[in-house]
Amino acid sequence: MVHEWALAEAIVLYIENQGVKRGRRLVVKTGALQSIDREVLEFALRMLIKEHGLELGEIEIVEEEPLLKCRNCGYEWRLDPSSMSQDVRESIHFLPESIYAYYRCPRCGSIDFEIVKGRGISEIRVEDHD
Amino acid sequence: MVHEWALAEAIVLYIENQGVKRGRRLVVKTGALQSIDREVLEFALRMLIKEHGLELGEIEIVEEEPLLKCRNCGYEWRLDPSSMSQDVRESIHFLPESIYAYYRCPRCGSIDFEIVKGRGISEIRVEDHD
Amino acid sequence: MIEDPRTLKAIKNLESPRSVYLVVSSKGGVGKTTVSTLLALVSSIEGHSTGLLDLDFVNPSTHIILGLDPRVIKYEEEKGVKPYMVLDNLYYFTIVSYTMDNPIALRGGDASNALWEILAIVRWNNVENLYIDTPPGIGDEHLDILYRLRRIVKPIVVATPSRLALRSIDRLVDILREMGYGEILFIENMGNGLLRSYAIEKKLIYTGFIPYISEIEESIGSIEKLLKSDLLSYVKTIYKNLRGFTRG
Amino acid sequence: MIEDPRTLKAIKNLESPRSVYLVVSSKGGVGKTTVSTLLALVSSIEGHSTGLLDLDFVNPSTHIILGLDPRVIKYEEEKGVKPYMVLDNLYYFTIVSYTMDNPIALRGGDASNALWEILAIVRWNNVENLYIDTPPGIGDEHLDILYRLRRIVKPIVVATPSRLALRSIDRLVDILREMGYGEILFIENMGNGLLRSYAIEKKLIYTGFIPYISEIEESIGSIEKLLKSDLLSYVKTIYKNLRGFTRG
Ligand SMILES: Nc1ncnc2c1ncn2[C@@H]1O[C@H](COP(=O)(O)OP(=O)(O)O)[C@@H](O)[C@H]1O
Ligand SMILES: Nc1ncnc2c1ncn2[C@@H]1O[C@H](COP(=O)(O)OP(=O)(O)O)[C@@H](O)[C@H]1O
Ligand SMILES: [Mg+2]
Ligand SMILES: [Mg+2]
Ligand SMILES: [Mg+2]
Ligand SMILES: [Mg+2]
Ligand code: NI
Ligand code: NI
Ligand SMILES: [Zn+2]
Ligand SMILES: [Zn+2]
Repeated sequence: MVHEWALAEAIVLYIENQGVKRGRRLVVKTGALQSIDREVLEFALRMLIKEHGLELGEIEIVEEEPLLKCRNCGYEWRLDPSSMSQDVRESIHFLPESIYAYYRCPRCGSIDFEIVKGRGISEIRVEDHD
Repeated sequence: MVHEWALAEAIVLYIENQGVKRGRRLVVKTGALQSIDREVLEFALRMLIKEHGLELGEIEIVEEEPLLKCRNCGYEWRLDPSSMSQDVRESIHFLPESIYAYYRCPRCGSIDFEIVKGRGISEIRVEDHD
Repeated sequence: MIEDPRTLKAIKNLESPRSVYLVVSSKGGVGKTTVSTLLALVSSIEGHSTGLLDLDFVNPSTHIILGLDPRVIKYEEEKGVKPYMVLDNLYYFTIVSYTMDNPIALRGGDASNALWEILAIVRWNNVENLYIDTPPGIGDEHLDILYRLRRIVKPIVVATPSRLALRSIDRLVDILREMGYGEILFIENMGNGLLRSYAIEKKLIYTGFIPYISEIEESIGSIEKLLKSDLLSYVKTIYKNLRGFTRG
Repeated sequence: MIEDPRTLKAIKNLESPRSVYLVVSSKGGVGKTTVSTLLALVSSIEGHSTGLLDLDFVNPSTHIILGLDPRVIKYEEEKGVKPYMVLDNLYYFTIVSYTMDNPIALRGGDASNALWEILAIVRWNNVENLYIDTPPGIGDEHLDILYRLRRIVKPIVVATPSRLALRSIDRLVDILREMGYGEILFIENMGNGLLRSYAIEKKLIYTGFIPYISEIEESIGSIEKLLKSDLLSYVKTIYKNLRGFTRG
């Protein structure tokens, strides 16, 4: 699942673009739907941070649990990616919207639901930066 | 501009649907983009409230100023419907999304902006209801 | 607000017509707009009070087929908005009268908002058959209508006998079934009846076909010519079949 | 977050190809998918490393034209996702490999999210010409790309010589102009060159036409047949004109 590298690059480009060069700690919030391999992501981040000449100290990756909400009946539910079949999980890992091909509202069967949270990278924060 | 009647009916159906029968005060927040005629709306509301057998006491109509935000450059701006030409204002009165046919981001010219608030009815609240 | 108050008013407005047909197809260019406009024309000349509602906001074209200048389309207000009377029996609503046919690009959320506003304010009372034209694909507008107005609308799927169109229809039909639509009406456009067996296999209600008629191009923009065109007899058959299946 | 971090990575990914063509049309069924697939095929057999990206999420069909089963389309990972090699020079990405061609209906916000995810993770390095197929209309996906990737993509407008299609193209061209697109490439499909004067009048770059060829139906699903089809010489001319105009 080394496409984590691309996500790491997006994160580093983002930090750079914000004009941030150094900081004590980098906090990244990822969505559990993407089943991101934290070690791979952290490794990629360290490499890229170095490559881009940034100094960011610690890296913390926080995973956000997925929350889904039906637009038809209003029902809210959680979904544990580790309960998915390997194929489906991998599809959703790459493209969280693949979920619409495999899941329905557990209460009313609706295909019209939204990923309220836990989809992808939702926060990138550099603490004590200058 | 008596299409306010249709909006009033939507409001009354909504209250009814919530199971509310009586209350001390009805507060309705409307968006200034719709240039709603408050007197007409209030009149229609009173008629329909009676027709539907509800008792709602006072009616307060609060108008929310429009706020627009460019999705291209991030610029935020306000728009005063009274500054619009008669035709444009009337179109937006009936269908606020008509704004996309006549307005652009004042900073970058983008057609891709959003109506952050002040579009249409955004709140219907019955105070002290039972 | 828990629910959009406009939904309730929309349901009320759309409960008046005996039949509300939603013309859909996940593929563009199959003739949704042509078919919905012609069906509305036929319905009105058959003596039934008829409505035509154009919900393709980014690419409204029913007025082009009818040959109507956006500036002549005006709506009266009476406890809402009254559609424009095109013919004695034909009532029409399109946003071009508000946008003056200026180009607009709507994101999904805006399209959904525009949809509910229109459904809530435009009144179709006294209308017997209402035909709704929709944009291609299955986007916010379709999801909104197909879920919230499930007990009201009858979907009409339009398809052409091409591989790409059929593959796309397969997907749409799957979705409509999942949504709980048991009766799905079907029109074959630019075909010769070949899709009847396809429709039967998919348990769709086959209502007829319209052949490819290149002269249609010359009739576009003139109601008079459309009413005299070769297409009309085919549309009449479909119209009758639609009525037959939805007499309920 | 102020901006979507994926945008920056997307720009980086799309800066590799010499030309990134965005095939658009506010009208469906004019041949966007057919044209983008054939252009990619021609580009690859002409010996150029070529990419084909299908962004029509609700109705993906490039794989049907290419005759590819969703199950055979697999992507390798290497600092991102590497597109699937269809032919020696042809690299391809479509979501059907993730959705297994199950039908999905996306609201605008979801389509936009899927778009940025794909543009951020799929790498097009070593690709010279990239052709992007898009859904009909002007929705979230188009607005996203046309604004954020303005310095990168070259829009190709596809139109057929029908009144409805041209009216719709007028609108699209107005929008592209407002967005700051000076060079708009133009392809006439299912026509005979009649639209050259239309294109010139609208200051579009006319790159050629493809006639209506009913046999195309039989070639769909087979690269071999497509490469032998009568269409090909027309597509080759267009391909060369596109390259000529975008040599920059
Ligand atoms: N039966 C037919 N024979 C010939 N041309 C047709 C027929 N039906 C539609 N067309 C043409 O096909 C094109 C697409 O039709 P349209 O109604 O706009 O489709 P949609 O609304 O599904 O995009 C238009 O140019 C129209 O004139
Ligand atoms: N030049 C052509 N001659 C004949 N048929 C064509 C031609 N180009 C496209 N088609 C057919 O027209 C239909 C619409 O084409 P498609 O590429 O799917 O359009 P779009 O992607 O714009 O919706 C398909 O059935 C396709 O096979
Ligand atoms: Mg149409
Ligand atoms: Mg008026
Ligand atoms: Mg297509
Ligand atoms: Mg894999
Ligand atoms: Ni991965
Ligand atoms: Ni009014
Ligand atoms: Zn539900
Ligand atoms: Zn702006």
